[in-house]
Amino acid sequence: MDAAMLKEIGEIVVRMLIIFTAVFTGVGYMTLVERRVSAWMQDRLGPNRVGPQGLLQPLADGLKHLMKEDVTPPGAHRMVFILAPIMVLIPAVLSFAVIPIAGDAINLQDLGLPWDWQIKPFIADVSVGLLILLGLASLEVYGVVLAGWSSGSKYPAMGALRSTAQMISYELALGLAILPVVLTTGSLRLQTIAEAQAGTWFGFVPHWNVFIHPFGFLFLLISIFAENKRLPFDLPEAEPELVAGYHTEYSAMKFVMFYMTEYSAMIANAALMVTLFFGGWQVPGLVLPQPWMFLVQAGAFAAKTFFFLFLFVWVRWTLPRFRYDQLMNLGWKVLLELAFINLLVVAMLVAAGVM
Amino acid sequence: MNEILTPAIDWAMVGPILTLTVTACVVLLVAATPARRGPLPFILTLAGLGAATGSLLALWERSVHQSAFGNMLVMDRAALYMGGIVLFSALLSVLLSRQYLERVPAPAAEYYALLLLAAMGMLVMASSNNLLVIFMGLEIFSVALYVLSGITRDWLRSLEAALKYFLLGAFSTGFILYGMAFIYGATGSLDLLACCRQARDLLAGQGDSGMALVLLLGLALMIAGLAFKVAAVPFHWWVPDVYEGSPTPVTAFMAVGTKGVAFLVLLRLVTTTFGDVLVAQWTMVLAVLALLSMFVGNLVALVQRNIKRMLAFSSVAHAGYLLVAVAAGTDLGTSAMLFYFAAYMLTTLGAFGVASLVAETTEKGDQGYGMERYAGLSRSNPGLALAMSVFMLSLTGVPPLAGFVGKYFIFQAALQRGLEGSRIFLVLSVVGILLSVVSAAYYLRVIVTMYMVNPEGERPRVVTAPDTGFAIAVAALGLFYLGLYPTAVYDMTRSLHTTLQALAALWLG
Amino acid sequence: MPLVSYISLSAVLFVIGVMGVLLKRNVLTIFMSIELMLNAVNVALAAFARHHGGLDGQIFVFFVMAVAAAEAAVGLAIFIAIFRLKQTTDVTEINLMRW
Amino acid sequence: MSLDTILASGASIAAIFSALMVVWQRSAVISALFLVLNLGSVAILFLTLGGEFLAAVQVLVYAGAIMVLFLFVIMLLNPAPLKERFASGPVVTGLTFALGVLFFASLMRGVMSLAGAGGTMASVGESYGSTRSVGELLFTAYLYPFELAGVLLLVAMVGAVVLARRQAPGED
Repeated sequence: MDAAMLKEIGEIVVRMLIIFTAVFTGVGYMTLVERRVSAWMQDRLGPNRVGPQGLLQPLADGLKHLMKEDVTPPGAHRMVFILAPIMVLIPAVLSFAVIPIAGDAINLQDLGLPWDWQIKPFIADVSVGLLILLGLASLEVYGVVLAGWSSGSKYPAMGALRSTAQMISYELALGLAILPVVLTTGSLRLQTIAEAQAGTWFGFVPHWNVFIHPFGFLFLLISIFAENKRLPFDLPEAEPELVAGYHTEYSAMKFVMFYMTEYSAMIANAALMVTLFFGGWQVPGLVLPQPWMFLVQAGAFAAKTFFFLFLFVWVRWTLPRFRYDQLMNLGWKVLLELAFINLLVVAMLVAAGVM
Repeated sequence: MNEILTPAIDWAMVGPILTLTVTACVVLLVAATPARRGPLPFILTLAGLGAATGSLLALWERSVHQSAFGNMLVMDRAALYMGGIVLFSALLSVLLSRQYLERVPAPAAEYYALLLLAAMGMLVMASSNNLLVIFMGLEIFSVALYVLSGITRDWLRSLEAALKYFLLGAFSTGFILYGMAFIYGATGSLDLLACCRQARDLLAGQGDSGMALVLLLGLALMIAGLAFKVAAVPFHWWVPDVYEGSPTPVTAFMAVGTKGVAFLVLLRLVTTTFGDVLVAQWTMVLAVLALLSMFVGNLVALVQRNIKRMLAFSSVAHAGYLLVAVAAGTDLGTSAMLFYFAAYMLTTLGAFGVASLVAETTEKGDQGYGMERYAGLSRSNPGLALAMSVFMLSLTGVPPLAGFVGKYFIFQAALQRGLEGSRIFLVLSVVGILLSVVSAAYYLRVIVTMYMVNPEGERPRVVTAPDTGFAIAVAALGLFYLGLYPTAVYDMTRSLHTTLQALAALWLG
Repeated sequence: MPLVSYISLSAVLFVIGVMGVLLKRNVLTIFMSIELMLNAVNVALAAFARHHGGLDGQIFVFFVMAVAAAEAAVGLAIFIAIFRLKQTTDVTEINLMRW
Repeated sequence: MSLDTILASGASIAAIFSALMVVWQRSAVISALFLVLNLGSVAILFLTLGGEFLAAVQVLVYAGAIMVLFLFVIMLLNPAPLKERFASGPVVTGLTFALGVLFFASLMRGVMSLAGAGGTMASVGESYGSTRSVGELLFTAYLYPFELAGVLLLVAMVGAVVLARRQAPGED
């Protein structure tokens, strides 16, 4: 193995290390954030004993789940039962591979490290990145269906059916909500979409897609809430009706995988919204030398993403749950049509040369 | 971003196809209103079919070689002729459907819309000059027909027909597609014109010699797939069950439309595109298919006690006769096939129309397709019995009906090939004529039952709505017209062969 | 891989699909075998497209996918309708009509 | 061996294995899972053939939509796994196998003729199979079939609704 190849592999490994470390830390601490914020909203304290302000709580949780007994119910289909949580986690984590976290590549020497490695701000540069993201999102359904089916029990089966129907239904609106951005940017590559949002209007309004496609963003936001099965659309896991939905029968690490999936999908979707509509890593008007540029951009990206994560939590503890038929009606009879009309209008404006 | 320039569209060329699509959409919109229960969907459907026929006729007078979308759509006279047959059979089938739909549990508006879309798909396939477009047309009407055959969804029999038709239809689609993939692989194009040129080059030893075998494979797979669609033996197993279980007017339309366009595509493939390549191979394949179809169809039909199953096997036999004409590959064969098809359309629609009237509906589905139900029909419904007799006699091939003239043309074409020294065609014509005589046994049994067998108990009068009666009368009178004055239509079909050949010549030019 | 490997692979997949249709008795599995056949066709089309350096084959694959989606929608609807009347997906039990 | 060849060979093996398992398994769910694996391997094959858009659509449409629909319906019907692996007895199964081998042999006879010099891959540019190139063709040369695909999907949608809808009382 020659030096060049070693260098290439090293670069990829560092990229993956950076992004996946960030993601998994994020996933861990989101659980804490959710509990603390919910406590705050309900005038409680929340977990604050393990470490300062409860900062070590996620570690303690992880340890606890590792040591729990892993129960497989007697009616379960063993192989699929084990496979399901893996099948749901992998696509959720993989989707981070195409999301760019900063503008230009950074050289490790700039950071004072001895290696002359160029670290790109994304793991994989795919020209159809957006399609891959949508594809991965639709693959997540498999884990859900299989979890429900393999448990060999009624509640998970019902929960899985509901989840699948919900995810399939809202995938359409989600895709249609994104398309206007693709239409005006002319690319499915996420980095290109982020780069296209550089600059400002009148010197202070950033050139973000959210100002061009406000409706698209709104529809995407709603669809993402439904895709993630977050309140107010958490019908598949509505505790009073279905215990815990498709993962009722899961325990220990397998349960953790579902839990991690939920939060990593949340982070991925928040990052997607930021990339598509809020300029991604763009900080308007900022020019800094490397490595500061890279770090600030990555920080800005993280901050924007965190804003949406906070929104998820906020909404969850604020709004009541929909009924299932209302959810389906909203998806098929309202959101889909509106998103389609939005797309049509944007297409006409593009054709007329306005955009 | 560089501009993408969409091609200009010749609206007149897509006129018939567009009319049908738009009408179907309008009917679907009506289906969302309370007017779905009224006569509006029926009237709209008739109007749409009429308008489509009008725009088809308007195209007839334009030049012979008219194409659009870069040769993907070729409205030559063969396409227009077959398109006319499809539209006419859709028209008759709609007329037969209204009364039928009143007594069966099926959503009428959706039924008409799907029927229109099926006809649209058939038009697309008939007028296509590109493997991809052939495939899309095939799928549009196939999917519509899968649904139509199961549209009485409370009847297990109907759903069973839908299931069998769907599974076997999708299966055969796989073969057609694989054949298309190989033809594309060998020639590098989906356009039949380019395929035509490339195939000749390949067979002439230019280009990659390995591709010749691939081309042969592709053609064989496509013929197998199309043989499924035209219900030729040994690809006919789905026919009796699907024909029996589907709603009867759908069966009639399915039998005529699917066969018609599939035969036209077969004709285009073997006589135009691959007209002078691989001739020995495809002639042999088609001849064997024809022989088997005539044998199995006629002999199994002999033992059928159910009129729909009898007609199903008879349609297998007729696919055999039509294949004889296609296999002949001569101008006589082509025109005989096209002429025979007009006669086949009228008899099939008429016979299934009568069958749908005589049957009775019960909770579990249509009953009374048994032969015994025809006993005494001549007394209770003399007109209906007379019409049925005409259809049966035409299917047998008794002069002066159209069926006779059609068979005459077909066996004339086959005999001509036979006398030129091709032994298989001698066999085909002799066997075909003998089997026609055998077929008289089961066709005449219907007539005998109607006129000479006394019914057990009272034979209630069959109520015939005016539109249904009109459709049956048109079919019966049309058979007399074609039988007594065949020249007009036959001359037309003769000229169609010329246009097909001219097209090939133009391409190779 | 050379063209012949791709096409051989496609032939293998196609024959497996055909065998599945002929041998299985569950309508769902039969339909899945048909999907296998379509998939085999797609491999052949994409490989031939690459062989010729044109995109027509790839476009064809795109349409085959659209058709597969349409067929799946209708086919599964038929299965559901049958299952509602007769609780089975076994083709050998769906046999009202015999000759 | 180049990376492409390794990838393509691996995907081919996975495709054949999963195809066999689709037919071999008794449970419809497991069959469906192997079919998904098959579709994924074919998506990788598309990538090695330069069809990146096709690969993405394969995952998105085939694996992501069609097969999910399959699994959804399987779950809805929840059929018990059939006791017999195949529909017919050993004799008919054996004969069918023989037929399959015959069919395969005749297919391969044609296919093997590609092994010669003619069976090479054309060299293609960077944009081959990209979203833009495929999209441009779809809206120019293939506009007509593209529109037809729309009609086809309409037919399928109407058909699926007509067949699968539960009948409300008093409805026609």
